Amino acid sequence: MIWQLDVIILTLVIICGLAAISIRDLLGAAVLFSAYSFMMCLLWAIMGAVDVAFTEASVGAGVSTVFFVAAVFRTTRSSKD
Amino acid sequence: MGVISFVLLLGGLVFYAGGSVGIIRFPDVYSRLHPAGKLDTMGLFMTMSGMALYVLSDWSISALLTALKIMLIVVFIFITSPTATHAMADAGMRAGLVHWSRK
Amino acid sequence: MDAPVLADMLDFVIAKYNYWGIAALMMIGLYAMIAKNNLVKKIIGMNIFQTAIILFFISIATKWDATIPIIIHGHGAHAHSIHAADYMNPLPHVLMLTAIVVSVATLGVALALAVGIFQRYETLEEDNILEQLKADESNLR
Amino acid sequence: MKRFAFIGVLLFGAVLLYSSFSFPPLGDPHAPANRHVSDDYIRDGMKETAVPNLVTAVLADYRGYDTMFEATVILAAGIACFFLLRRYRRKPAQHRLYRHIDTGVILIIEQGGKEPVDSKEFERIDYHWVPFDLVVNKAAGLMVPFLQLFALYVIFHGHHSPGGGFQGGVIFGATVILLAISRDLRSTTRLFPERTSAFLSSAGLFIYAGTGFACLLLGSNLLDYSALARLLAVDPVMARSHGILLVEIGVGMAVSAIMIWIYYNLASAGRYDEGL
Amino acid sequence: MENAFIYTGIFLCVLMLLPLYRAVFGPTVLDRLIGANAIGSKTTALLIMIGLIYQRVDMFVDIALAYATLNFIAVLATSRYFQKRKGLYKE
Amino acid sequence: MIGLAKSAEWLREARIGAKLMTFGVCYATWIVLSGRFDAFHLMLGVVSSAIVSMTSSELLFPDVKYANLPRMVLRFFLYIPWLLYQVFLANLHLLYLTFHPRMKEQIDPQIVTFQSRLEGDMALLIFANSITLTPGTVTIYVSVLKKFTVHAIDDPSARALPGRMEEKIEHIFA
Amino acid sequence: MTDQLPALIIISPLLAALLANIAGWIQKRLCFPAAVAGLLASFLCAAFLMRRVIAGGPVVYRLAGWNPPWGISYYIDNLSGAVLILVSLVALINMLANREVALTMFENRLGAFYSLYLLFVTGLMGIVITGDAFNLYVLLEIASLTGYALIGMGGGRARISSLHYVFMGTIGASLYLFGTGYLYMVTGSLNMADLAALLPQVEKVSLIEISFILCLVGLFIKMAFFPLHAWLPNAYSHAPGPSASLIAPLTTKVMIYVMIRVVLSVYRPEFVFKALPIRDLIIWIAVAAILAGSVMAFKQRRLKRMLSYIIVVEVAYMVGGFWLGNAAGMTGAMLHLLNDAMMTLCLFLAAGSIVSRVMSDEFSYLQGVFQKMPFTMVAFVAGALSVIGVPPTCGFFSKWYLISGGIAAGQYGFAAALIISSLINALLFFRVIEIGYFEPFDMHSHGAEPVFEEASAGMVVPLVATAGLILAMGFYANTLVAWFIEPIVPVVLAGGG
Repeated sequence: MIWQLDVIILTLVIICGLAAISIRDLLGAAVLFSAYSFMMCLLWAIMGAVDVAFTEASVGAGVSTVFFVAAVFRTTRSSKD
Repeated sequence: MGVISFVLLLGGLVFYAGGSVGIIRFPDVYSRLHPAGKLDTMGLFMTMSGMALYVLSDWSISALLTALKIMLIVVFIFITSPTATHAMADAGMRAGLVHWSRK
Repeated sequence: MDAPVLADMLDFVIAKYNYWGIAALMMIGLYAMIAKNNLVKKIIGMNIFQTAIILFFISIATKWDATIPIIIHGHGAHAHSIHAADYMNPLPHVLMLTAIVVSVATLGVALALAVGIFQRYETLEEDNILEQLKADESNLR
Repeated sequence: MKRFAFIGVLLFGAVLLYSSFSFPPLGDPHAPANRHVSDDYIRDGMKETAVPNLVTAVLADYRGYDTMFEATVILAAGIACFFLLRRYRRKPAQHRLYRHIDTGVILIIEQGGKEPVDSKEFERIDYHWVPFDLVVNKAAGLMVPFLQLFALYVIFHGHHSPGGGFQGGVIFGATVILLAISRDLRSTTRLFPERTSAFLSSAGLFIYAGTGFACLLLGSNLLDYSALARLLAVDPVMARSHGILLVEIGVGMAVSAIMIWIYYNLASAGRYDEGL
Repeated sequence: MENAFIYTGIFLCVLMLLPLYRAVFGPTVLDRLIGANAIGSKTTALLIMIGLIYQRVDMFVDIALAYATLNFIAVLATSRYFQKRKGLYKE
Repeated sequence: MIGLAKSAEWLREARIGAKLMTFGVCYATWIVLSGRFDAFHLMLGVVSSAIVSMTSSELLFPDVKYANLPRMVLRFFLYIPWLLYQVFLANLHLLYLTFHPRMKEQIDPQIVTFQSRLEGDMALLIFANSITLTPGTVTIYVSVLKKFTVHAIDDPSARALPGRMEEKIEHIFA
Repeated sequence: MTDQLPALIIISPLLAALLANIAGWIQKRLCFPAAVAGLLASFLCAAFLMRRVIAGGPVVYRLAGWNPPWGISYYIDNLSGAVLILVSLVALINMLANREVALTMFENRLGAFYSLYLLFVTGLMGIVITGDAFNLYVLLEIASLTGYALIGMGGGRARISSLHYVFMGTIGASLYLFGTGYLYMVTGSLNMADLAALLPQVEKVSLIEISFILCLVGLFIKMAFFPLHAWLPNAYSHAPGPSASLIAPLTTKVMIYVMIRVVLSVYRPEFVFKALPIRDLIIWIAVAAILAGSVMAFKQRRLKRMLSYIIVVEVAYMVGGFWLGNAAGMTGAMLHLLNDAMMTLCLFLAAGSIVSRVMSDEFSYLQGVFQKMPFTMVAFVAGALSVIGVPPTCGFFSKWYLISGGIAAGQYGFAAALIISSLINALLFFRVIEIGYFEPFDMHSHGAEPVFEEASAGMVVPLVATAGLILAMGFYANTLVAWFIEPIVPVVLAGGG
């Protein structure tokens, strides 16, 4: 547990989360959400939860972003809020 | 060994810093791809080799294998990073993004 | 403010900051789920909410000066005893592994539903969908 | 609505903040959460299951029942995506596009026209067609075998390093998704058909539940892998270790198949004609 | 040396702010993608660094490896979106 | 005799050579990844490498002329240090550009197209990725007819294309 | 083998689900037998287990052979045994009744349908049987995920209602998980029995209170308790017939069971009813819920939608009755839990049968339905009478307990609300019966003569059997209470106050 890194990454995560829900472009939101899950993975690695970090790395980087992009591909990119 | 790895680490940080600043400073998507695709890869290469050397500094078979694994990451990055850069550039081209020029 | 109080404050902040971050993330997620109009945005909010809870559990599991919950020296461990304070608490990690899987599963189903909705209504905005529904129902009458 | 939501969310945050003041401090090894059960896991986990990775030990053995249902959740999600999205009856397309491979000439065949055989000369292409991209195609092809190997490594080495069935399965699924992205969906479904993913998803879980059921048939409780000692001819502790490996393989199979299945359904909106 | 790694890690974390700026405010989605990709490459290095700080690198290498390779898939998927659907700005 | 011919045919059809090579490469990678040398894990390695070589040998070795392979690999490994040196130079140049206070006057982005004379997909892939990694250029598109479209950040790097790199790569696959 | 009964209850529908999924791709005819076999095995195991529990007290089953706080364990007492039997029975009856409807409705994805069906049942039974707080969450998610899919397959606005259900359900389950996290933080255990032993020793009571409220709100969302019920009517009324008559009787009831379980065997009634000042609040919300739900049910013009609002009302009965906190109220709530599942099944099956013939469930289309579909409507009337609370049916007895509990606890408002809602229910159903029985078919508004006929035997026989069960449960109400409920109603309670 390295608290210095933890604080910084936690701040970045919150910024990312805020941005992901406030961007009007859904594809951009999906990309930001992938950045969010990168940082979450980092956060868990910092806290020593290796397996959880591994899961998040494989899921967040590998499939969940692709799912989002595929869903946006099949729907629409624009969003009113 | 420690000194070399430290120097490599510092060099990597310089390249990383260059990449990050470049992403901010360059004027359009295509030119931002240059720092993102190259400087970051180089930074990764240098930090990784620095850390691999550090791991090797207390010598054992498992340390060697770990260092090799770290270098395996670098090999993969050297395949994937240019491909990803290329894919992004291609996407921009197909989406009809006109590149920035001095005029 | 004198120095000891400041040091106490710092200790307090270091002891709790993670929980405040979790509270912020949960608020973000919940807000997105309630107030956003777009369905994909709501799904993103749902995921943020779930990750915040996962972060909460992982924060419970940390210990200062402990290492990751994989025992060093694999099979020779019978010889020397293992101190519980040296390793992170593995149980919340296990639970959260399951929770991540659940969140991915929910994400898949929710996205499938969103795609299905778009195929029918040609929009992802909730208020537009509700308008269309109302129009449909009045046509039926 | 927005203001109402904002106030509600703020209230919720206030409750959380209020409760956080009485939380035990972060990272305290003497907090109750880190004492009661987890101490025993850390102390005895290695002795009782012969698995150094305590997370795997707890995941697949002490709480193996949870993990069985974790895999079931994923299975349910896969079946649910199929159930919700799959379209069998689709209206025939206006026209189909074929490309002559050598010259790149594209034939547009109106509905009812004579279609060329899907052979070495002509290939059917998507309506939103992306020209053959050599770099992406080749690089993805180069990565896929290594990634698959890595995925298998992760599945098999859950005992000694982080990872296990779920992570490896996701990576394995991601490789096929990578192929589907870098080529097109049609050729990937030919390589890895929908039917296969449906079978594998059930079969993987079947390995898990079947291992548990075998323990039951051998006379101990459900999922008590030490009962497998008689079958595998090892001592009960090692039997637990091997049982965990079996279970991880099942989870990996199921998860990889389901990730691919969900991707197929989502990316083609259930029509299986054209993907991302 | 551990301290050196901690400081390097902190420096990298702070450096992440710049790509994050691009990811949050980038005018087009490709800018965001570049930002996210840059964050990903820093994360890979950071994971190994955390491993060194914990003195258990062999456990963290796998995560970094998975990370470095899988990050690629997300980028490919997103750029494939543009190759099929034109228009970088709003539709 | 006919049986022998048939079995040779079958060998080519089943791509045994490619599969064996994939198996070898995979097993070497497995040893690096695994780091455990007991019989059980080595056997697992055999199983996994077999699975991978059964499913995706076409991806790694689409069509190889086996005679050339060792020399090709050797030359490729000799190419790598040169490439790394070039990458390093490119990065220094880019670093200079990045931190230059009046950067926008230094750069002159332009799109260059040229025809390559390389043969084989692998050569084209290596060439394209090397272009992306080295002096101020990013490959945008490689057409089936080997026409490269490249984005260059300034004039000198645009003029340097295709340059010595192509010769080097041609030499590898000669 | 009798020691293994608890495991067999869960594992047999799970294996059957896998088989059904595979069978759907090979030979579709095999799906139905596999599913029925799995459910039947589960039902029989539950019944035998119940016999053991009644004879020898609660059963604890250690999964993977680990002792409770370390491994996961099952805990089966009288009530959970009863709910297990109920869940498997309802699922079995519904599956038999809807065989043909499912065949026509989901032709190509029959395997997927039966697989989801069985996984849903597995999830619910796992929730009921488990003795571990986190395991409950996992199974809750299985039941919910399959539920979303089963609901989302309907036409019209089914998908959007299902997505709303996803959001609400995820918030609910996550809040439950969060509450469990608090519990874990203060005790370090997840086993329910262990938690109950550890909680009184915890010093920071405020954390326990917050955790209880988080769990409770999460469960309230899941069970659609009044202010949080918004997802339910749309989801249930637009779901396809076979899924609606599976999900509507079971989900809310099992959630109420979870609430009872959490209160009785985790937090302990002494803490919940004495230390927390929320009892009166919840009872008053329940009163409001009963009245508002009845009024909203009265405004509906479609049968299934009306029935879904009635479910909201019934949930409020049970929650209110349970929170009365005395023996009569709790007995009433638990008995009503059993009864309500049966009568909701009966009503939804009848509605499904009507929809399958009339092709609509709007009231104006129901004219003349009695003449054409006599058996269906007889069963419907039996269910309706039970919901209203007319004596020979089972609904009467549980309502009687509830009302007497309300009076004993001094909550006259609750008792009055029950009576008022019974009257409104009577009006509601009388309206339907009047249209169906007395009004002749109106040529002018609908054009041609109705062409529908009685539903097929495969549908009618289970339906009539359900109606029979309702009556039987009425006749044996005392036995039910003596076997299933009395042993677990906590003896030491606040009594009147």
